[in-house]
Amino acid sequence: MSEVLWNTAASFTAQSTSITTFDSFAVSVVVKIAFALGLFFVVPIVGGYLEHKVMGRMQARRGPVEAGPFGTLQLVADGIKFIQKEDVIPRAADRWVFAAAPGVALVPGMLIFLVLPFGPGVFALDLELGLFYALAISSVSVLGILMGGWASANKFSLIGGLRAGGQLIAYELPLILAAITVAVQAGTLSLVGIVEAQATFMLPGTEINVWYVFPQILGFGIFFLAAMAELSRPPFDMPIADSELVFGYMTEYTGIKFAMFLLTEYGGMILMSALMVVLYLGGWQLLPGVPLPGCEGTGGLFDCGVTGTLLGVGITLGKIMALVFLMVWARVAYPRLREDQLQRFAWLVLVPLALLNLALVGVAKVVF
Amino acid sequence: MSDLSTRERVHPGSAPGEDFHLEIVGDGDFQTADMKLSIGPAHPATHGVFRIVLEMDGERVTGARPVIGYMHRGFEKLAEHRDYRQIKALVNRHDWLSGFSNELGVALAVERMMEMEVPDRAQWIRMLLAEWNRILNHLMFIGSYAIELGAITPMFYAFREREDIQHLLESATGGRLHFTYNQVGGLKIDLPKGFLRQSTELSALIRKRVPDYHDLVLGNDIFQARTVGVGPLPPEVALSLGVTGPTLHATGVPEDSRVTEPYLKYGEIDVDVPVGENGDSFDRFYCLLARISASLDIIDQIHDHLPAGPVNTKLPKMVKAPEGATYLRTENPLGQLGYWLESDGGRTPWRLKMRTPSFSNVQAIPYLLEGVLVPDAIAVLGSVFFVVGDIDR
Amino acid sequence: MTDVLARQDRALTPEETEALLRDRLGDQILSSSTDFATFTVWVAPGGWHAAAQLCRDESLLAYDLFDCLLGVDARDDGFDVVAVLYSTSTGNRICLRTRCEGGRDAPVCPSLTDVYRGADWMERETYDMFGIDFPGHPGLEPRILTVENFEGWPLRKDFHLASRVAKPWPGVNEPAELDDEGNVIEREPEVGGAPGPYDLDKAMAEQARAVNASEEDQEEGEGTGDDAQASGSEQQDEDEAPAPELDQETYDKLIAEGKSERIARSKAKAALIKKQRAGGGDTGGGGSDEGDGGDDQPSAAEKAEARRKEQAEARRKKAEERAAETGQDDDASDEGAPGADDEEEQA
Amino acid sequence: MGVMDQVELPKPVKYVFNWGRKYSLWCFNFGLACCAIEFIAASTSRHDFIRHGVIPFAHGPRQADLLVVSGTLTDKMAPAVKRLYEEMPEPKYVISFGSCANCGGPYWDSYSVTKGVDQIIPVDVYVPGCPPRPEALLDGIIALQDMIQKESLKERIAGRRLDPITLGADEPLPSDSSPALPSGGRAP
Repeated sequence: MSEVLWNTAASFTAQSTSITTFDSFAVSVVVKIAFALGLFFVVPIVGGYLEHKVMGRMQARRGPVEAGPFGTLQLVADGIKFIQKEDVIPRAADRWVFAAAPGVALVPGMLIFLVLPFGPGVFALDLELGLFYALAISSVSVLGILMGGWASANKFSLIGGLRAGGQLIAYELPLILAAITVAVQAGTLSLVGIVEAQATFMLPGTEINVWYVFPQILGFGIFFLAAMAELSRPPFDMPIADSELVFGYMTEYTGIKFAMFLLTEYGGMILMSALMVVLYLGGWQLLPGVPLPGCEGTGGLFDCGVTGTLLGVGITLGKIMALVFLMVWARVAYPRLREDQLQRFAWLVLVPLALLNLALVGVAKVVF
Repeated sequence: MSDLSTRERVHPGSAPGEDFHLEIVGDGDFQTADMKLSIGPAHPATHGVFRIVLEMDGERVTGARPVIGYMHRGFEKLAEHRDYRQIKALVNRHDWLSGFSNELGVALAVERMMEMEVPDRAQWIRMLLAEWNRILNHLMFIGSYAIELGAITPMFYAFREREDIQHLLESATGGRLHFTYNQVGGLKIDLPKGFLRQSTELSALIRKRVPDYHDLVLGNDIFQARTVGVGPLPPEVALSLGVTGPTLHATGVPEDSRVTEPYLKYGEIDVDVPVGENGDSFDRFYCLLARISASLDIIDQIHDHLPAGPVNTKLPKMVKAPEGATYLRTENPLGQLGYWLESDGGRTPWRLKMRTPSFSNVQAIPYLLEGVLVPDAIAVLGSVFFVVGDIDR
Repeated sequence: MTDVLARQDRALTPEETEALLRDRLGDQILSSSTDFATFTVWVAPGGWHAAAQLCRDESLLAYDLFDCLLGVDARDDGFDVVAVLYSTSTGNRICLRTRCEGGRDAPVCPSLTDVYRGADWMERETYDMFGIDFPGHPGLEPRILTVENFEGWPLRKDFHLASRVAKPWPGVNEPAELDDEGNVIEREPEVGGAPGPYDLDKAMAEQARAVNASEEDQEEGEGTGDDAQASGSEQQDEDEAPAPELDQETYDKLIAEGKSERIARSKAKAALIKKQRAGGGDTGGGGSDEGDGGDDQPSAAEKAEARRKEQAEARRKKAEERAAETGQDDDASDEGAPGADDEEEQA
Repeated sequence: MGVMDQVELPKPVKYVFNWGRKYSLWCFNFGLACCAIEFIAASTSRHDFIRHGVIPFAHGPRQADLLVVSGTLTDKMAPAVKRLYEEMPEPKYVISFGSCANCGGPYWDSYSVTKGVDQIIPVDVYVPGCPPRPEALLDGIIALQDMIQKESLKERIAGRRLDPITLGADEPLPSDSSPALPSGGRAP
C-alpha cells in the first residue's frame, strides 16, 4: 500500500522539469515545501507593503517611512509585534474551533502555492489537475472564516462569517465558470500547460500570438471581480466591513491568530493575482510572441538558463503586483457595496455573463 | 398635520423607558428570537460615543433605540457658574466642529439683551469666519460619511482642505478648533494683514477642489447605490421632530435662518440654500456638499463688502445682561442652534439653554432606521449628521 | 378677531397672535411680552397642551417646527417650562411659557409628545435636568443624559457642584459669587441637592463638608457644604429637625391658603433667605450669609481690578510696540487700518 | 504570553522585539470629543503619523496596541473605557490626549465628568493642550516609541512600567522633535 502511495507521489513530482526537482525524492519534497512556504511568506509581505505605499500615495500621504529603509520593514515589524501579543480567547468562545479557524483559513493558501508557476520551471508541482486543485482548495479557507465567525461568540463576528459564507457561494460559481472557459480554450487543466498554450495561441485566421486576456476579456473581468469578492477585498469587503461590523469575523482575534487571518487575506490576493496571470496574462512571458532570452530553442518555456529564469520570475511577480495594484486602487476609490446588492450582482449579472462567455468560447473552439 | 399617523405603531425609539421584548418563536430545539445588537458607545460607525441598540431579524432592523448622554458634560450648569466672557470657552466646545458659530450665537444673544450696536466690520468678519467654519464642518462629514460607506480616501482629501482652512483661521484667531474670537460687542482683534488675500485665494482653491468630491463620492455608482432611496424622511415628520440644517433641507424645506430670520448682515447678500427632493441619505449628503459651494459664494460676496472700521465696541467694566430672557437662533453648520438666555441681572446667566441641532436631528434616527438592513442603518446613521457633544452637551 | 381672520396673506403680528390665542383659549392665556425680540406667551398649566395644539393646527399660526423645550428654575415658585415653536410658512416664532404645578417638590407639566414628536427627547432632557414630570410622556426613564443612578437634578439652582464646593475657583475671583461691587451673590438652596454619584465627587463633597463644618465652628453662618449634604431623600429629616429658620409669615399664609406643609415650609424658608439677601444688599455688607465675611471681598475685588488694569496696560504697550515694529500705522483695534490694507492688496 | 513574562530575553532578541512593538503601534482611537478631531488630523495627510508605524486601522480593541483616549471622559462613559482597555491584549499602551483626558480640563467642576482618564486606566504618555495640536500627538508618539525601545517586556507585564511621560513637563523637549508650526502650504 505504502509503495503505491510512494509511487503515486513520485509520479506527481516527476511530471515536468522544475528547478525544485532533484534526483533524490526526499530532497525534492523538502525543497518543494520550502519553496512554496518561502514564497507564501515573502510575496504577500511585498504585496502588503505595496498596498501601504500605494494607498498612501493615492491619499496624499507617504505611507510607512520609519520602520526600515523607506518603511519596507513595516510588515515585518507588524509580524514581530503580533508574535508578542497576548493570545486572548473569549470565555464564551468555542475554544477549539476558535483556535483552529485561522489555521484552516491559512493552510489552503499555502497548499495552492505548490502548484503556482512563477517562472519557466519555477514551480513546485505541475499537476494535471492544477487549476481544479487550486480552485477547490481555495474555497476551503472560507470554512476557516465561517468557523472563526461562529466560534467567537460575538454577534459582529457571526454576521461577518455568514456574509463571508454567502459571498463565497455566490462568487465561486462565476469564478469557476470563467476559469473553466480558459481550460476549455487551452485544452488542459495544468497551470503550466495553460501558460504553454498561451505562448502558442494564435488569433484565429492570423499569425498573431495573443494571451487569453484578448479573446476572453469578459472572462478576465468576471474572474477579477469574483476574485475580489471572494477575497473580501474592498469594495466587496462586507465580511469585514469595519464601519458596520468592527472587524467582522476577525473582531475577537488577537496576536498571532489575527496575523494568520491577515496573512490569509494578503496571500489570497497574491494567489488570485497569480492565477489571473497564469490564466489570462501569459504567465512569465514578457510580451505575446516574444520568448524569454535563452528560451528560444526550447519552445520558450523550460530550461531557459539562469537569466531567462530570473527574468521570467521577475515578469510574473511584476504582473502579480500590477494586479495587486489594481485591487488596491479599487479599495482606495470605491465605497463598499451592500451585501444584497453584491448577491444580486453575482447571480443576475456575473453568472449569466460567465455562462455566455463559456458558450461563446466553446462554440469558437469547435468552429476554428 | 397628520404627522403622527404616518406610522401608527409606536416604535421602540419613541418609548425610551420600554426595553425590547424579544419575541421567542417556535418550540423545542427550533426556538428562535430576534437578535439585539448594541452598536456603540465605542463603535467605528458612531464617530464619537453614541450608542444605538438595534433589534434585528436577520440583517433587517426592526427597531432602534439610541442611547445618548455619554458625552454629557453639564454645559448648561457650568454656564451658570461662568460669567459672560468665560461662557465662550464652554460653548465653542459643545459642537467641536463649529466652534465659531457656537460662540457667535452666545455673543449675539448677550448683545441683543444689552442692546449693543456691533460695528459693521465686526459683523462682516463674523459672517466670513462663520462661513469658513461651516465649510470646515461639512468637510469633516464628507470624509466621515464616506468612511462609513467604506471609502477611506475622501477623509484624507477632506482633511487636506481642512488643514488649509484651519491654517487660515488660525492666522486670525490663534485656534484650530476653538477660536474664542468673538467677544460681546465685536471681535477680539482685527484680521491680520493679508488675511483677505489668503482667504480669496483659498476660496478659489477650494472651489477648484469641490468637483473632486462630486467625482469621488457623490457621482460614484456604488455610493449612489448605497444611498439613493435609503432612509427617506418626510418633511412634516422632520419639522415635527425639530430637524433642521442639511437634514431638513434634504426633505425640500428651505428653512434656513440666514434667509428667513437674517442675523448679522445676511440680509444684504444672496444666500443660496440647496435643497433635496426625497430627504433620503443621498439628498442629505448632496445638501451638505452643495452647501460648501454656497458658502464659498457667500465668502466671495463678503470679500467684496467688507468695510473698514473698528471691530469692537467699548464694553462696560462688567458684562451684565439685564433681567429678562431671549431666544436667539443662528444657522449652525449642522442646523439651527438656539440659545435661550435668561438673566437675572447678574454677571452669570441664570439659565442658558442650548437648543442644539444634533439633539433634534438624532431624534429622527429611530424613525429612519425601522425596516432597513444593517449596512443601510450605517448609511442612515452617517447621513443624519451629528456631533456627539452637540447632542449631549 | 374678524380682521385677524381676514388676513390670510401675511404673518400675524405678536398682538394678533395673542388675540387669536385668547379668543380660543380664554383665561388660559395669562400674559405676553416681546422683550428682547422674543415673543413669549404665558400660559396657565391647564391650557398648555391646548395652546400647543392650537399653535400647530390653526392655519393662521401654523407653527410646524418644534424648536425646543426647556425648563427654567423659577426660584421659590417652582419651575417654568418653555416651548419654542417656529412656523416655516410665516417665519414667526412663539415661546409658550408655563409655570409647573406642584412647586419645587413635585413639578408637573403636561406632555406635548402627542402634538410634536420632537417633544419626546426634549421632555426627557427637562426631566433629567429638573425633575419635572410630564404626564402623558411615553417614558421619561431611564435618564437621558446623566448616568442612570444619578442622584439629584443638576440644573436646579439648589444642586451644587461638588468640585466647586471642595475646591475654590482657580481664577481671580469667583464669577458666580461676587457682583461688581464685591458683594456676595448667593443662590441659596431651597430644597436638597446632591453631589454626583461617583466616588471622587463624593469624596470631594465629604472633604468640603468637613472644611465647612470646622469653619462653622469658628464663625457663624451656614456654609455651602451643608446644602450639598441635604439631598432629596433627606428632606424627611429636615421636617423632623427643629424648625429651621423660615419666614413665619409666609408659612402661615401658605398654610392658610391650603398648600401642603412641605411646600409651605420650603417656600417660607426661601422667602426668609430672600429677605435676608435684600437686607444684606441694603447695608452693603452682605457678609452675614457667607462664612468668609464680606469685609475682605471688596478689597479682593479691588485687587483683581487693579491687576486687570495693569495687565491691560501692559498689553496695550506690547501691542503698540508690535505695531511700531511691523510699521503699521495704527493699533489694530482702534481703527480699521489693517482692513484697509487688505483691501488694497486685494485690488 | 507564556514565556515572555517569565524570562528576560537576551539583549539582541529584546532589541528586535522592542523594535517590532515600537514600529507597529496599531492604534485604537477612543475619540471622545474635540481632541478626536485633532487625532484624525494627525492621522491624515499633513501630519500623517502612519509614517511612524502607527496604524489607525484597528477598529476593535482586540487588535490594538495603543489606546489614544482623546477627549472628555464622562462618568457614563468611564465603565466603557475601562472595559475596552481590558479587552486589549498585552502589551498595551495608553496615550492620554488633551486636557480633559488628563485631568478634566475645562470641565473640572462638572457633575458628570471624570477628572482624568488615569483614574480608570494607567497612562503612559500625557499630551497636554485643549485640544493639543496634531504635532503634539506626533511628539507624544515619538516619546512613547522611545520608551518602548528602552523597556523590558517582562517587567512591563509584571506591572513594573516605566514612569509615565508628560510632554513638556519635566525635561526640555529634544530639539528635533519640537512641534513645528504648519508651513501653510498644501499637503504633500
